[in-house]
Amino acid sequence: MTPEVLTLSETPWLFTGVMLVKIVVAFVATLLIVAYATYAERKIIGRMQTRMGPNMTGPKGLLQPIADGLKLFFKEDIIPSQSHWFAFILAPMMILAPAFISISVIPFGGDLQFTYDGILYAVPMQITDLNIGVLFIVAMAGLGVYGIVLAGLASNSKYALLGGIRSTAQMVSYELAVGLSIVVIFMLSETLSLRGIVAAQQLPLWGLDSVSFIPNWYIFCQPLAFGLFVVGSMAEINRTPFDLPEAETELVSGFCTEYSAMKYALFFMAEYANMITVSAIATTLFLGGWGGPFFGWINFLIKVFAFMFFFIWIRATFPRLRYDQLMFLGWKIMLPLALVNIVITGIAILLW
Amino acid sequence: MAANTETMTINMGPQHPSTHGVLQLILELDGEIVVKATPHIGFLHRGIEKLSEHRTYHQTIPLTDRLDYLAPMSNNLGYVLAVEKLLGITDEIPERVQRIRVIMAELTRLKSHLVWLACHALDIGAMTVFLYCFRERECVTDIYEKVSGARMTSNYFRVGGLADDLPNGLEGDIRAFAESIPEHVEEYEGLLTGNKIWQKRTIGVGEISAEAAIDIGITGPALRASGVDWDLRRDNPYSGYEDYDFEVPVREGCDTFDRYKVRLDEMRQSARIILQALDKLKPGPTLADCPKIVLPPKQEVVSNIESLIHHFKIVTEGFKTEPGEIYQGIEAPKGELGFYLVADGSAYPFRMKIRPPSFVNLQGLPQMVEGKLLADVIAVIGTLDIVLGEIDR
Amino acid sequence: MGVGQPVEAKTLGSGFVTTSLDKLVNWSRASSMWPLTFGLACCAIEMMATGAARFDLDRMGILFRASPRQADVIIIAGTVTKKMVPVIKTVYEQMPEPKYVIAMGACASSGGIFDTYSTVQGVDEFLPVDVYIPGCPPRPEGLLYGLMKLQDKIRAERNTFGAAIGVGDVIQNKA
Amino acid sequence: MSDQAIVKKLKAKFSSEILDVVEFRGETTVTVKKEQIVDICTLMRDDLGFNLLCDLCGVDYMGRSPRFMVVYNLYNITTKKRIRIKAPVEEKNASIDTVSTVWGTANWHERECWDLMGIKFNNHPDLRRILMPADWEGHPLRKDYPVQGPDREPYQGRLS
Amino acid sequence: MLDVYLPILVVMAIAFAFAIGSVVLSRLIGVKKPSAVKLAPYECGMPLLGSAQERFSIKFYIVAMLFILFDIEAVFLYPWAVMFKRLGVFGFIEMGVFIVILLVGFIYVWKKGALEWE
Repeated sequence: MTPEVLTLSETPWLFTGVMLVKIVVAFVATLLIVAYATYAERKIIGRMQTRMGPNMTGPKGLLQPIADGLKLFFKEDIIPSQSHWFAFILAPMMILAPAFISISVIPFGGDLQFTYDGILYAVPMQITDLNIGVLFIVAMAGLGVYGIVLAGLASNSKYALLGGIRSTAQMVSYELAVGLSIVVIFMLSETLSLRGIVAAQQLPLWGLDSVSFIPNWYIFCQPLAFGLFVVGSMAEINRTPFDLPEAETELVSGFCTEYSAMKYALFFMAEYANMITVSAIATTLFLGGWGGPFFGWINFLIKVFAFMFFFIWIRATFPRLRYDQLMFLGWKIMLPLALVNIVITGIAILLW
Repeated sequence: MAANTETMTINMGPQHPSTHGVLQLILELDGEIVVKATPHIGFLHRGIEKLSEHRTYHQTIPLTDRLDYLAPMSNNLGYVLAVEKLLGITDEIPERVQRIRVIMAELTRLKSHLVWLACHALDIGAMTVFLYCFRERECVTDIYEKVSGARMTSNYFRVGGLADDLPNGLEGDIRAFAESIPEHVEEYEGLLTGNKIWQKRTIGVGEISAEAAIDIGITGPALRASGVDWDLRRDNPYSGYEDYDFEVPVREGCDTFDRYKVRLDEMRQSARIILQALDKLKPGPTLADCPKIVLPPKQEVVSNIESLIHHFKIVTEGFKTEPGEIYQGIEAPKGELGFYLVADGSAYPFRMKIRPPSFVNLQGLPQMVEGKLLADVIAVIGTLDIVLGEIDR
Repeated sequence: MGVGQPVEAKTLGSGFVTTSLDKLVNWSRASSMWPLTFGLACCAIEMMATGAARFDLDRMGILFRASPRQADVIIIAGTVTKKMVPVIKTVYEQMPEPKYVIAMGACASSGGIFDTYSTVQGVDEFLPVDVYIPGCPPRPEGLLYGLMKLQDKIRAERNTFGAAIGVGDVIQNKA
Repeated sequence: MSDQAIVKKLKAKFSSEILDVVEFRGETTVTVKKEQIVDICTLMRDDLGFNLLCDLCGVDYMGRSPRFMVVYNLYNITTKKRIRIKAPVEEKNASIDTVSTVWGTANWHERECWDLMGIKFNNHPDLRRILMPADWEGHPLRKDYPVQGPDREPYQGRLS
Repeated sequence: MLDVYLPILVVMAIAFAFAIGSVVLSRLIGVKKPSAVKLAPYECGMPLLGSAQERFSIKFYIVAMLFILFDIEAVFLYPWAVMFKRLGVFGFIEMGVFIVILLVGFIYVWKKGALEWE
């Protein structure tokens, strides 16, 4: 018996209910991961630096993110008098919301099946399967830039302005490289739907049955694109070594210099939410999404966490790039490489 | 591109994470490029020179601890040597004292360079090196503590000798630490030297030619990285530095990377000197035989009335010197640390002028950063290794 | 408050709910004190050492923040000179409420050995200091103890929730 | 070149300018008149190789005339020799020519000397206060300036 | 159509509600003691030197302009990439021409020095 797909027109209530459950689960899970990503980062970096990290707030310091959040919630909220107050308040929202919205098109796992009223339904573990999912994510990443620009301009502080402008230039430059580096994925998978891309990666490697134990993850046939994507997305989410916009030692706190209390917390959360989003996209595009030895979403989470660990590890190791070097890398190395990669992939596909 | 743009003036410091204390820089920026940099100092001016005119010679030693607070014993050494020169007892310092002073001065150099590397790396964004360096610095502070009772402000040297002998078993600790230094330096180099980003951030940044450096008066590792082979420990030896076999690292690159390499090489050489000094360390007195100047042994003070009176007189009145003036320079971790003392025959310095290396080195900052990017300012401040305590005094 | 009639402060009362909320707020503030990265002199180096590997302030949830807007505590670590006073005042003023001051070391507490024309004889001449830490410079253990004393002080505050929602002021209790 | 030879050379060129030559603990101090200090310093740098100005400072001999002394501690990086030049400066209209044209180092040293000692340096490119706040009154290192500042009652409970 | 986009709308609503809610709540809660100094821009505790709202260096605008140019062209590649296998050699050559034109523009910009930040 083939399972039915839920639609709004035929089973409106069931559809809405399932949708809300999925959204709430995804949202809460993301929030929890965001909160504990901060904790994990402090712990992991602490271990790498021969110290312990938070361990006194709650058992093993597990309540640390909650204490931080609560404290920021009860702090005084300062809106500088010379700032543009509306843009000043809008900025943190503009940076956090897109990060969460991007989650909605990412597939966490295969189909869940359940019976209701004697009919078997299949529910994809994804909030919605947009057929232009990748475009949607790129668009959301583009929206995130506004948050930072607004923060920089609205604060009316020179450090914030410098940070805002730096990060705008950086984000747009790397968005280009990232956008071009993933074109090859669409050439191979012939779809823009993230679910379709994952499905295409479940086949054996290069269509060869002799190596069928290796999945056709795009990291194997497109290592260059993968490298460009990871480096570019690190720059897009302002992680070390590309954390110039908030480079503490240069610009105090960069674009969030003037932000206090919950608004600052939103920036803080957005950084980690973006990290999760980027890890999830990289997992989906290059590492075969939920495919793997375990049950669907567990595979997915393992890969996402591995990516986040990698980002944290990089942060503990590398110094920071300088602005001109960063732009050089983005425009003069990554952009041409991505273009060349497209051409080579095109030729390879035609000859295959 | 010839674009007509306005400049933006920005305040960096005194409260800023990377100005190493309370330095204020006023930067004129065109985009990210520094058009003009003006350092403003004096936010930590505590009046040490004035205060020393109201302290006896011995009471001034604790003040010198707080000059370059990353290298307190070097300051002690410079001051003590200056007073000894003023008194004319330079040749009467016992050998053991000389050796221990050298060991402590070199440990201090290591301590200072460790904090420098920590802050420099942190400024450029490598936060792990910061913690590794502080881990090693704790070893030096432990030695400091065993020797003098304080982790930072040691106040250990005395005019004519030392406050006390080394405690039992400390020589082994120092030896173990000195032997571990090359290994640790390798570790830092492994994290930084070969790192492409580190190289990009430091090579060709903050260049200053040898002529310009001498004109400005830059001394120490910063001058040696510009190709001038000059080290006071070798060229105008004091405290018996002529007995030790060590190299003076010199590099020609004139940039931040070479200053970094010179300091790391110096750390290796310091470890060598410490080991040699430990080998040559023999038991002996820790105070010169100058009863008018040094305090009598504690045992005699409690048993002999003459010694007690003597002790009392030196402590309350201090010792007197001949009128005259001397200048004593030593190779402190940051460059030439000079003490110019004018004596009028009383128990107080008539005028004490300190020549702090950081004060002079900082003067080179505008030359080194103008026309460069904002991020280079941070790298250059780090590489100059300034300490506001001695700049402002 | 004077010796005579104690003035009845405006509070949310001391019912179970309000005191529990106060405790929650106090707990979060005490567990997440972010000091400003602000060193003046020698003590700043010991402050850095306290944050570094052996003592590790991060264990207590203490992160150094570079911008006063995100800081809760200002540690005056070192000698305060007359030239520096306006800067410290401004930076302190720009911190959001609630904010605390730690005077670290002899100089910040009393001027220390620098009894001269250019130094301020104790930062308490113009800032409300919560904790004084003696020493020149204090050992890292001293700073840790000072921070723990500040935590005790924060935990003993009353009506913190009430003050947050605009009813009355925070009442300081003896720790 | 020994110190005597250096002094000899200096005397040959500026015989009328040299007031005194003192040797103490192996260090030579040459006291010169302040009028031609720039020429003397240029000679020291160019002909005698004293390319490093280690230190420049003022000393206040209050009660003596001339009251101030500006001290130049020089170093020759090639021969590793030190020498000291001093120039007396009157209390009234205390000023001397700048040597910041000879050694760049002198710039900040002279600013400091002006700030703390109140000696003016003619033709200095940027003579402002350096350590004290710009609106500070008085020159703290002068002997008649109280340690604790003019506006504070001195603490009575201590000896020093 | 609505099947696919309704969840996104709901997520958007929730995300913005969360962001707005937390900001507004924290604005309501929390002691407020504003003062002129506190509300002034932060500049390391020193008096301000000029305004932050001056005209900024033109180089940053150039980056933005270049981004728009190249990004539009990059987005062009997306539909082509999806249909690539079906378009075959013809599609490849066509897009090759497009990429060459893009590259010519890119090299022009490079040579003109718009990509220099020193």
